[in-house]
Amino acid sequence: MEVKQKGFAKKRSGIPDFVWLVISILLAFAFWKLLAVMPKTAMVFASPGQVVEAFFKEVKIGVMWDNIGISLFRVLAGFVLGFIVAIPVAFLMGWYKIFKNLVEPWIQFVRNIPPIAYIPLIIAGVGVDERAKVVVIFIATFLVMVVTIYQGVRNVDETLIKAARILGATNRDIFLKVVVPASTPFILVGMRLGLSAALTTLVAAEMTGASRGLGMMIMAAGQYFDMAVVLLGIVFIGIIGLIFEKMMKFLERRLTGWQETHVL
Amino acid sequence: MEVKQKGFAKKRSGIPDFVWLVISILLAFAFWKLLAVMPKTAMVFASPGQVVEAFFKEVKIGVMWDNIGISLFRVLAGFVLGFIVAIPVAFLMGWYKIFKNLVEPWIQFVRNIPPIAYIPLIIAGVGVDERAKVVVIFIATFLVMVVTIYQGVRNVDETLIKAARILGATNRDIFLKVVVPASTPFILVGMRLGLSAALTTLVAAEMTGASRGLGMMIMAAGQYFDMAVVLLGIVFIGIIGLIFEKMMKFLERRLTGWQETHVL
Amino acid sequence: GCSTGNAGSSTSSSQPEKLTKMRVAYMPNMGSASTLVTAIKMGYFKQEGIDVELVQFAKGPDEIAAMGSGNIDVSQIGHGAHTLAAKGQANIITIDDTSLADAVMGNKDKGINTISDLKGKTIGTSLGTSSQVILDLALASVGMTEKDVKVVQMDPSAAVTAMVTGNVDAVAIWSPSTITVKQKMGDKVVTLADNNTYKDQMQFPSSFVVTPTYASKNKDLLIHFTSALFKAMDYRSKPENIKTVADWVAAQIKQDPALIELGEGEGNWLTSKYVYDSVKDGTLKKIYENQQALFVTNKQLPAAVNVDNYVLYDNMKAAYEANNK
Amino acid sequence: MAGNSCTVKVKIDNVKKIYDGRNGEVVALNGVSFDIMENEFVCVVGPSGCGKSTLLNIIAGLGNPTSGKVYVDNKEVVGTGIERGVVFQQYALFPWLTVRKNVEFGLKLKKLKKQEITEITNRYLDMVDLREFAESYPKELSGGMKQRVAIARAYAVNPEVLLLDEPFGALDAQTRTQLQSELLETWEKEKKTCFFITHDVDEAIILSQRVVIMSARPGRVKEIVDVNIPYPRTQETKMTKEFLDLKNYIWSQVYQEYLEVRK
Amino acid sequence: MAGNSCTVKVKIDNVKKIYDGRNGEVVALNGVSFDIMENEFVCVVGPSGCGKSTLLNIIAGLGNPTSGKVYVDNKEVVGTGIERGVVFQQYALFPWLTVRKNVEFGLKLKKLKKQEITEITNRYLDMVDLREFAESYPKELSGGMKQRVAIARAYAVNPEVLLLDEPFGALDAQTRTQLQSELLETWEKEKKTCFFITHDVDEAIILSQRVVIMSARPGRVKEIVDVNIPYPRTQETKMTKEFLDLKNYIWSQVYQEYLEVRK
Ligand SMILES: Nc1ncnc2c1ncn2[C@@H]1O[C@H](COP(=O)(O)OP(=O)(O)OP(=O)(O)O)[C@@H](O)[C@H]1O
Ligand SMILES: Nc1ncnc2c1ncn2[C@@H]1O[C@H](COP(=O)(O)OP(=O)(O)OP(=O)(O)O)[C@@H](O)[C@H]1O
Ligand SMILES: [Mg+2]
Ligand SMILES: [Mg+2]
Repeated sequence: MEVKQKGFAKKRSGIPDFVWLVISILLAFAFWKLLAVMPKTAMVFASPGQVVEAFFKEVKIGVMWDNIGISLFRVLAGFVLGFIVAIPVAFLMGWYKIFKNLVEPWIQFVRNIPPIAYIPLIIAGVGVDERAKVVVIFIATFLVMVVTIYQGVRNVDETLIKAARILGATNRDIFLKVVVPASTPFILVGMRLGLSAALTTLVAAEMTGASRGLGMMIMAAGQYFDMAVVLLGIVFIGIIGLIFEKMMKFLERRLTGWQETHVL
Repeated sequence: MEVKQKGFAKKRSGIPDFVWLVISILLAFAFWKLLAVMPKTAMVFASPGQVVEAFFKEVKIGVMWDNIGISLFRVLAGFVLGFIVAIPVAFLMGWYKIFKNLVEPWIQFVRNIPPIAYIPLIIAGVGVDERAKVVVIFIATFLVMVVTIYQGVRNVDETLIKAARILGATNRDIFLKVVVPASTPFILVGMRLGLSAALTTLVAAEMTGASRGLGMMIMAAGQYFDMAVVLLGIVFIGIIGLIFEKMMKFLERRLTGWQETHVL
Repeated sequence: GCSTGNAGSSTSSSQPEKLTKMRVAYMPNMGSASTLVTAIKMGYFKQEGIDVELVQFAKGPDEIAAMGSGNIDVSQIGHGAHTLAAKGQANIITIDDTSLADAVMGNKDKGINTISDLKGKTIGTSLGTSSQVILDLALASVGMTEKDVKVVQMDPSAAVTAMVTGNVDAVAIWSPSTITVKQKMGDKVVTLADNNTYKDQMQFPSSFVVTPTYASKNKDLLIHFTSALFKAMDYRSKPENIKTVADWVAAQIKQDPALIELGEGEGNWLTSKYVYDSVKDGTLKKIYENQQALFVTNKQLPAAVNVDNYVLYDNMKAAYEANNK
Repeated sequence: MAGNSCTVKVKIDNVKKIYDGRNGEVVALNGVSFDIMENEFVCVVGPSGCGKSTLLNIIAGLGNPTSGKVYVDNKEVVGTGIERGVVFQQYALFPWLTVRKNVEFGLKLKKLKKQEITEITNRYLDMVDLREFAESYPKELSGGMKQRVAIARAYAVNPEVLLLDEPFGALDAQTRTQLQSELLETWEKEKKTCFFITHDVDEAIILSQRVVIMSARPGRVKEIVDVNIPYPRTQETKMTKEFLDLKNYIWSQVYQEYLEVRK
Repeated sequence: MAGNSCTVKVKIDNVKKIYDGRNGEVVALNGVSFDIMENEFVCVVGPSGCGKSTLLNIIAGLGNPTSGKVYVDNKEVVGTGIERGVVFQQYALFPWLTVRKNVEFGLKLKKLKKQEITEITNRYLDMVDLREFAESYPKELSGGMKQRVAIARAYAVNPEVLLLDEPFGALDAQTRTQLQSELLETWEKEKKTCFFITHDVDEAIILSQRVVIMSARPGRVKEIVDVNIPYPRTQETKMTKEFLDLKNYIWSQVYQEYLEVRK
């Protein structure tokens, strides 16, 4: 009686990864084309051709790269800040019960509030310059990452912490040399979700008085029902997301070589 | 040479948890009061008193509970659907390389798109009835959860899978009896973030044509700059979130009693 | 900001004086941006010694929030945000235009040809906007209320989608969404009511506002600012100029000029003379009073207040007189 | 007394295993071939890191050989099968299940009746003296107790071939002796085939019919020593000349390999 | 030869440990008291689950006793200290560090010079024969190899008191013997105090000056047996009557306890 083993085995299918990616992209295009043709959705889905046209139009007006650049800056600045703050906060929450007791309810409360709902509050508090956008993205990414990384911190195998203590590790050492590497899988999901949160909050962030940016471009085009430009914005946000994901994959390979994984 | 041990020890401070919660809430109130008084932010932050007033006004009009109820339904329906779909998808991605190769780029792409940006697409595809709202929330929660749970699936200790196979487990058994329990910590973060995503997407979801709901209430009040009602909506979303979190904590205790945790 | 102190030299553009910086909030559409953009393009602000920085917002409430925190000096607001003025949190330095943008439109295929046909139908609108008010007025004209139909909340762009895909039977929206609907649906769509239908009962002003504190501290500066606006309004009110204005707006908000030009008719482009006259004969007061009465009816405002508390007639008069002395 | 029938139960045919480590390739097994008869008890000894666990994994169907094949009942091994049970060197208990549920795991998969499951589980919990800790989680157990749970779990599903990787390593001498006799008893009564890795030469001789001595990396079979001591074997057996000679011989053979490793 | 000075290094004073398990309370230790002298080598034997690891953890400062106290150098233990090193029963290697980095871990915390760190690390990697695998990750090691890394890691920081929990359990007899002599050598040379848990009575006698026999749950000290065999002890020592008598005695004492557990 033998059970065939599939998956979780390190076998790879013969077809290389990028071929699958191409297939996947082609399928997406076909699906898009279909949506752009079906009467029910044709109205809303500009066709790929129209989107390309819109792209060249935006490039010609000279705003395309500018929009992308400034949005990218906001997303990355907010994300990096969120990450830098989330790591120690998650750690302190895992470490000091008092800190956790004080901070957790706030985090729990704020993380459920729709960003669009607190835009006016941000504007009132921070203003309308670049800082405001970065702050909105910072809040969104921070919250996602702190929740994820905190779970990771709690999940660290206690025996490893014990082993480190025995070898003379201070709290700081244990944080940097045990807790952080041991919760790498959680930190990685946290970063992934953080980057997503940064991008999905972009539109909300650029409601805080922006004259440039992909989010603003989408919002403004939406007002004029210029679906080609809306889709253009979505496509670019998606592409930026895919690039982030590639970077994450790279980071992941570097950081978790020690792990026994099932699929590569 | 002795290192004082703090944290990660199961010591509890003498003060019981709920006292800390109360302190935390009182601090939040004080902070709110402050914001409502400071000239810079006074315009945006209605005072607690005004919010309470707004609450009674809404209750008197008879829409408050209705708004809460319908929003709660949308959030829970979208979340439950998202969860039910995310678990098997995450698992199949971990199991079948082909499935992963096909599905992952789509997920990667869509998860970075701001929900507000695809509202028109949802309306065109699904319409304006309850389904549309549930679909928006479903998408948001599904994406967050599938990313998290997939990481959990990849993270399962291979020796446990081996042990299960040896005992005669089929793929299905391994999924249900090993992968799911072993990735519980990730599933829990996923659910937490999924519930957050459901609530933060509520406003966007209710832009697909709602006549009731907290998100709609916030949006409509925002038009008149009725910040007391906006804050009322935020507070209720926050409270719903806190209740969810309490439920998650309960679930967590039931599901991870077997784990060695550092802080309780 | 502080007052310039050279109130007399309003039209003399010769001296290269230090300009006073002002940050002004607007929204990216014809009705909200056109006066400001014209004043910049025509150099009217410079002539008044003012350097204006425009900041774009998606929604009026966000502008108010920015103004409250001191990040914005002046905001151009639409209908809904006027509640703030009534609540004493903002002062109106001048009216900008009145809206002709709103319309209630029905889908003929769904059997809607008259307002009465709306009974029991699903109508998409943005709650709390002037379009919703037009809808209410339309319903009232045939003895119905919102209870007789199904009103659903959506953004204008969402409403367009819902309308053209047949997911709602009617919409109450404003330009440019109305234009999109007409383009996409052709003769399948019928306009049941618009601002002109009820212009005697109700007009929807959009206005420039500042915080009361700012108003009291910068009286002179605001007169200069308003002067520039008036010149721009006069320029815009000339039919031969409107296309140019639309193109400037398009450039400012980085939109396709063709799209913006579609919105040339979405506002009643007032002249400074009209404003001056209506201040004097009380028409302006009436406009704001009607608007406020509506707020009270809809419980967006607890009780009526005196419009004179928040409309700065003197500022408008002074600005007009400075321009026409 | 148990004896070999003449059927080959497990055939190991020229198995080679190379790991792609970070450190370059590690040849863990190289050209390993031998047969295990039905109802035979084979012990494997060899220096640490010589490839014993690797070989066991391959027989279990948990790792593919780089080249070569393993047959069980003349069928090529292509995965796990419940006719082969394993006690892992590092226990591999399910941390989220209580001791009882860990032992029941395989039984439930077999879809046995509830009552039967409880009966079998209790029997094996008694065997390893853990009835008292049936409702504890693995984290609440000492090292030796965990190992005993792993043993009970593997025995409970009653496989034809038992693959045991140092199963008694963490146990005190007494418990060890007891579990040795329990193992021998089941082996005789239920005609099992046993493949048993140990570092304890005494244990190897007391238990097995043949002792496979493996050489240091790359793991090869250095020698297979027949143990012609009749069962049942007792503590007294350890005092016989036969036993002591065998012990010395095997010890010296492994010692050679050990010296090999140390250059 | 090493001998005891008269200073008490570790004082265990009426230690009691109760675990709050799911299954109700488990009394793991009850009234355990004894002293370990400076530069003494004490072995602990006892049936599986009797509380040996629990006691070691308490001495290490990794678990608080429910009541009672432990003193090291007359100071109450309130946490870990680098004067006390531990080899854990379950290795506790850092899976994200290579073998070399695992061994270096404690040295880096000591802020030694780079060159010194490399030197020490190499010395101990050589001792456990893993120089070749210095750049491998723990997952790429066999069970015995992991255990050896854990040993090297604990030795490298050179603690005054070594607490070892079945450190040689997963090793082949030869490697085991070799590491035993290495341990004795350092113990003698560097005047360490050793607390060594083992299941192997031979090992206990060969290594220690005193053998602590623990009784079955709730863990108490049943008896402390002096081993008056002079160092250096060799394989021949195992043949002496003195040794064999001691062995039989200790074995029978533990056996009694073992019977106790089995009711
Ligand atoms: N996953 C792996 N990746 C790379 N190398 C491995 C892996 N597993 C084992 N090895 C290497 O293969 C060799 C044999 O390992 P194996 O576990 O089979 O040894 P063993 O004989 O069981 O040793 P022990 O008695 O110490 O358990 C070792 O040199 C080890 O380093
Ligand atoms: N974390 C824990 N929670 C509850 N009970 C525990 C825990 N750790 C150990 N115990 C219990 O305490 C007792 C002693 O355990 P300990 O690990 O000290 O035994 P040991 O003597 O080291 O055994 P072994 O030789 O098998 O390693 C056991 O009965 C065990 O079930
Ligand atoms: Mg092994
Ligand atoms: Mg132990």
